Amino acid sequence: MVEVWFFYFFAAIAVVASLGVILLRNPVAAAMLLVVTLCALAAEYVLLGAEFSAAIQVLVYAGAIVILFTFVIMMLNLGQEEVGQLAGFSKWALLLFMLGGAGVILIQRLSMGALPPGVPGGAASDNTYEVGMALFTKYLWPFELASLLILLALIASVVIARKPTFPSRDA
Amino acid sequence: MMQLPVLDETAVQIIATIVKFLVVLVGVLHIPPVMIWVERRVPALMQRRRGPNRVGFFKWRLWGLLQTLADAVKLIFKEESVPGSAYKGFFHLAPLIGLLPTLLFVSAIPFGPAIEIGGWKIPLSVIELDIGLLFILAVTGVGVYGVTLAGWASNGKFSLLGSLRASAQMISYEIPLGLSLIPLVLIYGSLNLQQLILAQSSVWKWGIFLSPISFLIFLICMFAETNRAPFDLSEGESELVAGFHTEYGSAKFALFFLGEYVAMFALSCLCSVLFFGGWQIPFVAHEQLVSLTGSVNIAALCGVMALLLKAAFFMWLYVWVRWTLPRFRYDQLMKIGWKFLLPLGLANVCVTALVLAALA
Amino acid sequence: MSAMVPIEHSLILAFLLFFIGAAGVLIRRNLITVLMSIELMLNSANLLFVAASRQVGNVEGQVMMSFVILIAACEAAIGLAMVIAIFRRYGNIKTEFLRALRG
Amino acid sequence: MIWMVLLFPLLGALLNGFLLPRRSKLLSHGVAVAAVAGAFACACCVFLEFFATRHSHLYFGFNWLQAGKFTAPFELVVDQLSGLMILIITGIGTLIHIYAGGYMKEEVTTYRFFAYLNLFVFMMLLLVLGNNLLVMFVGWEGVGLCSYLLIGYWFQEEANAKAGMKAFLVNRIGDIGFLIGIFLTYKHFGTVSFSELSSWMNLMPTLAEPYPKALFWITLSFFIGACGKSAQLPLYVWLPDAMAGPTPVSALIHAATMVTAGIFMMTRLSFFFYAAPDTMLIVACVGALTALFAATIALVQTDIKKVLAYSTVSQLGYMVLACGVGAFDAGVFHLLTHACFKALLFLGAGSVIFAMHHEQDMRRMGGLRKHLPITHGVMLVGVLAIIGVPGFSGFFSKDEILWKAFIFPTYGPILWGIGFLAAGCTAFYMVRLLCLTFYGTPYQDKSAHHHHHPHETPWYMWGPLVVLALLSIGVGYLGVPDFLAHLVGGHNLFAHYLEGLIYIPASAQGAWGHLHAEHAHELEWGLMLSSVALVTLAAGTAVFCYTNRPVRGVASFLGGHFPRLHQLLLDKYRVDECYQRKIVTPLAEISTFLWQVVDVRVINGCVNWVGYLLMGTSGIASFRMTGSLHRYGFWVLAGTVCVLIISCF
Repeated sequence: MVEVWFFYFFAAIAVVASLGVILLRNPVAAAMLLVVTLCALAAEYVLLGAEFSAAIQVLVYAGAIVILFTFVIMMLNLGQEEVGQLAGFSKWALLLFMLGGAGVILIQRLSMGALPPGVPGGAASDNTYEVGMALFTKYLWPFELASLLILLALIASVVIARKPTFPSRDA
Repeated sequence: MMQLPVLDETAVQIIATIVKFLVVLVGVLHIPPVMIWVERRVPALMQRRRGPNRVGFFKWRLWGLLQTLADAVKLIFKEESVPGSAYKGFFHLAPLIGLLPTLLFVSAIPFGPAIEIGGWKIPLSVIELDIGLLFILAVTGVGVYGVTLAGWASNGKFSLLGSLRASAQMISYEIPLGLSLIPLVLIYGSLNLQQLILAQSSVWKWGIFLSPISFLIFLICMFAETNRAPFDLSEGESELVAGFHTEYGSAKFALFFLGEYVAMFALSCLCSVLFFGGWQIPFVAHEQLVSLTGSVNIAALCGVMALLLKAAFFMWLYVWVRWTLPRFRYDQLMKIGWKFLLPLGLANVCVTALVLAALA
Repeated sequence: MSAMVPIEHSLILAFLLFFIGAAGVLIRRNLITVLMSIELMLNSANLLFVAASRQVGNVEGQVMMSFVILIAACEAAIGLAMVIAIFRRYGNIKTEFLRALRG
Repeated sequence: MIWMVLLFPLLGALLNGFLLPRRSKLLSHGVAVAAVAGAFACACCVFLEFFATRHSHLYFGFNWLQAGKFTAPFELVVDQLSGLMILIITGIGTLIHIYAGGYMKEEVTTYRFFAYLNLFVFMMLLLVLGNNLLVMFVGWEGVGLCSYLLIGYWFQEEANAKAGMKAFLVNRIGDIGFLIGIFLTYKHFGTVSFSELSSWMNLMPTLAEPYPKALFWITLSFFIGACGKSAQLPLYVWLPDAMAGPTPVSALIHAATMVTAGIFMMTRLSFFFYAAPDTMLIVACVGALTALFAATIALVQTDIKKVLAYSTVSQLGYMVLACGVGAFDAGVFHLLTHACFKALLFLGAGSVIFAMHHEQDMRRMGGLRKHLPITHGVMLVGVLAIIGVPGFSGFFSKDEILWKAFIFPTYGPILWGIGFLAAGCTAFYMVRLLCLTFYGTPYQDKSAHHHHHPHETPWYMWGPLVVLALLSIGVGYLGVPDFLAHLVGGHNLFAHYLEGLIYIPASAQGAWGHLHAEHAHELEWGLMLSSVALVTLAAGTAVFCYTNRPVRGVASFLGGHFPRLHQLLLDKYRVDECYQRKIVTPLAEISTFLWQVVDVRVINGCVNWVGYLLMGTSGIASFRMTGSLHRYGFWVLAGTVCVLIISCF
């Protein structure tokens, strides 16, 4: 039962922090809370027996992606957003949306009995090894394609973010 | 051995972990004073001067060892000043955020073989993980936030530039660092640090002999990751005053110092673990040591001493290099990272994999 | 980790995260925050993958989760590059300035 | 070996055009000369190999075009005709390349010049070596391109660029004829290969209709093509303007090789032409008229290169006349001798121009014999050769043509008469050229004083001239007419050499019986003596009129007594103006109408209206397109939620 309590604990952290991400006006604070959310989720992954996923979650998400966000925030020197920056129509949208979401969850909750029973002790003994085996045998081609994709993204982001060499249309 | 009936395995491990964490924390806190003393005495020796040697009790000078104590006291009691334009919360948090990952890093290091207390085997690392190496990489990745936030929260030009430099540098060198570890994982077949150490059972199986290029890359990245000379661009006192901690004083400044030295210590330990057999004493097998001393625990203590000695060598190397080599230019730094270390690391991984495949 | 956390818990958490992320996309005008909200949504998907992987007893969910992380990295890199380009063009990154789709 | 012949010039062109450093003129020149000389050496080997057996040989390269039953392999043929042609092209080409190095010494972009020149040699070789009409057409167009590029070599001056365009456009008309000829050939015979067509024509007598009407149109189309390339009467206008190019170009392309491509093509297809006597009559008439027409214009021209250009047109007229009267061997022989002496004349004129610092007006020359002794000597040889002085090559080839024209059954004597008159004119204007340039008193420029004296050209420029002069004398003896050769117990070597190639299809034997009939030698002697007499008379008149009396020449006589005739000749019969008024201007007006009204108003208008219509109506549908990303995102997500909710039930 300890695991379940740990799960609730980290889930609470994740939900609160992610609420902070979308509600705080300071983008750096939002980014930091995003890190907290990600780390809490990593802890959940450990609880779910996926150590490797937890590690790359922290390594890639917290260690690289959010750092990028922070960099951009710093580069553009985005301070506090002014008050009243929520999109005009969105109070209603938000309400409706949350209601809809809650409804879906409730319905989902009701229909949960149909889920197949879990495989007990399903977690692999050597999680990293198994993930590695799957990645490099069954998913080799997707893996290679993915690496190609990330190379393309690298080049594309350089091209997009580069200072334009032609005169701007407004200038 | 007497069995304590009230405690089950989990409880014992939790208690042991807490104890180990406290021990490590206290031990780590002692590193900066000693290191600061070393940093002042060693260059003095190198430059044929005396260095600080006066502070002491009456006539026991202790080679000036107490100088740093005096410095620490001074730092802690100094008035704190916070820039008016700073983002206050992050300004205060940043040193702690910077310190936390390094502490986690240290806690993943196995300082010795497991000891036995009351019949329970207690591993000598705060947290023993199957994916220790990945954990360490993840933690170093998060380590950038302290620096970044400190520079940003100070809201000053020098701080921001220093922090941008430092974080770009740390991110850049994380990649070759990670690449330099992959050959070792390939050779020893584990991500568990204790397993890695045990695999280096004899001197000739040490990482430095089996993968010397990895060692070279790791060594360079070690200096870059800690922002130490010759990669101390982020501080670059001649251009940026003090980089990301320009605005920091008093205890928070001390915390940054602490973070830097703990990071150095952690990386030194990791280097010893990966390339120099960890806690294993050269030419003496652990079993021999156990039979020689007659106790598992004493043998483990010897192992701990061995690891600390090896780490001490690298700490000294940090100081040595700092007072020997001039600082790189920023573009040179990036060039080394991306155009030299990265391709070298990739080639190293490929060659190691090919050799292993050929041998298998 | 012998005891199992029921998958329902993970599902609820994932749903919550997803709707929080989606709400973030809808209500924020700051493009960076919008991107971060998208990351939240991706993470909820990741959580589902991992939980399902645990439930079914193999690692394929985790493999998928690795791919999702990779896609997230690409998305973040290109998205942030576009944020920078937009900042150069308009001088800020508020979404109400991006009205090129207006018919 | 045959591939090396093609490869060398192509390699030279590529090297000079793309690969080599462009600063060094010596390098460009050296590479170009080496390329052509290498090709010449290989061509000699190929020719000797062929000459030993006298069997034409096919060289298959690769399968070039294939569509259904149609195939056009990249195939080369070496026989009497192409063997001779590659020798002419590479041999004279080498001499001209050597010469050009000196002539183009002051240019900046010599690499460009030599790249074009080498490319031309390659294309010309392709033209003559191809074994089917399509390969020949590639070469045909290729030489046209090179001609265009080289005429406009000094394109900084608009007139030169326009001359290039004119050449290209006029040739286009001929090329269309050629293309239609190819299409018709394929339609009727199902093949475009020369060897297959030739054997097909051998089978003709077995067919029901001995002279298919189609052959008339086929040969007429091909003749239009030949008219364009070989500057015959309606389409000759580009050649005089083509003199805008550098003089070595005029010598190589517009005198020795490219302009003879039409003659070559007609000779290649001689079996067709023999089988179409109607076309042959047209060909003969056009040739004879061109010969006289151009010669009369040349009488009064003052630009040294223009005179030579009209002379070339006139000489080409002779060759076409020869083809028209069925004497293809005589035509090819005149092609050979003309290549030698006209190249010589052009290069000699180039030397004069070079020495006079690009002065081309003969009225500003005179007395150059002292300054340019070698050039004078070789020019004299060239003039004697072209006017047909006995013993020089032109004598043999031209008289052969006139004789064959005379015995042509339809209007034979009339054709001969026209050619005879043209020969007289030729003698007159060539001697006039010689006198105005080399004899008499030097021209005194009153306005601007000339400080320089003309100097003889360097050895690598006069060397090729001497070689060409020797050839201009020597090659004539290859084709001594039978009745003269019989005096020393020989026969016409050249006709004998071509015997295997040119044959009259069995179905057309009847129409060409006169070619083999016995004729009285006295008649032949008489014609020959009369033309010699005419040449002597015309040359004497020219010497009388122009030596030391440049003002009181025939020009002034004509100008004085027949001012309108003189002006007509000076204006080149106003053909260009007529073309401009009757063809170019109406065409431009029609095109403008098509552009301004049909394209802009009608076609563009229709397309635009579709667009306006859509833009107008789309506003109705797009009122919800606010451009707000949030709204879009919201509806996407709301839709998703709806679908989820529905799917839960």
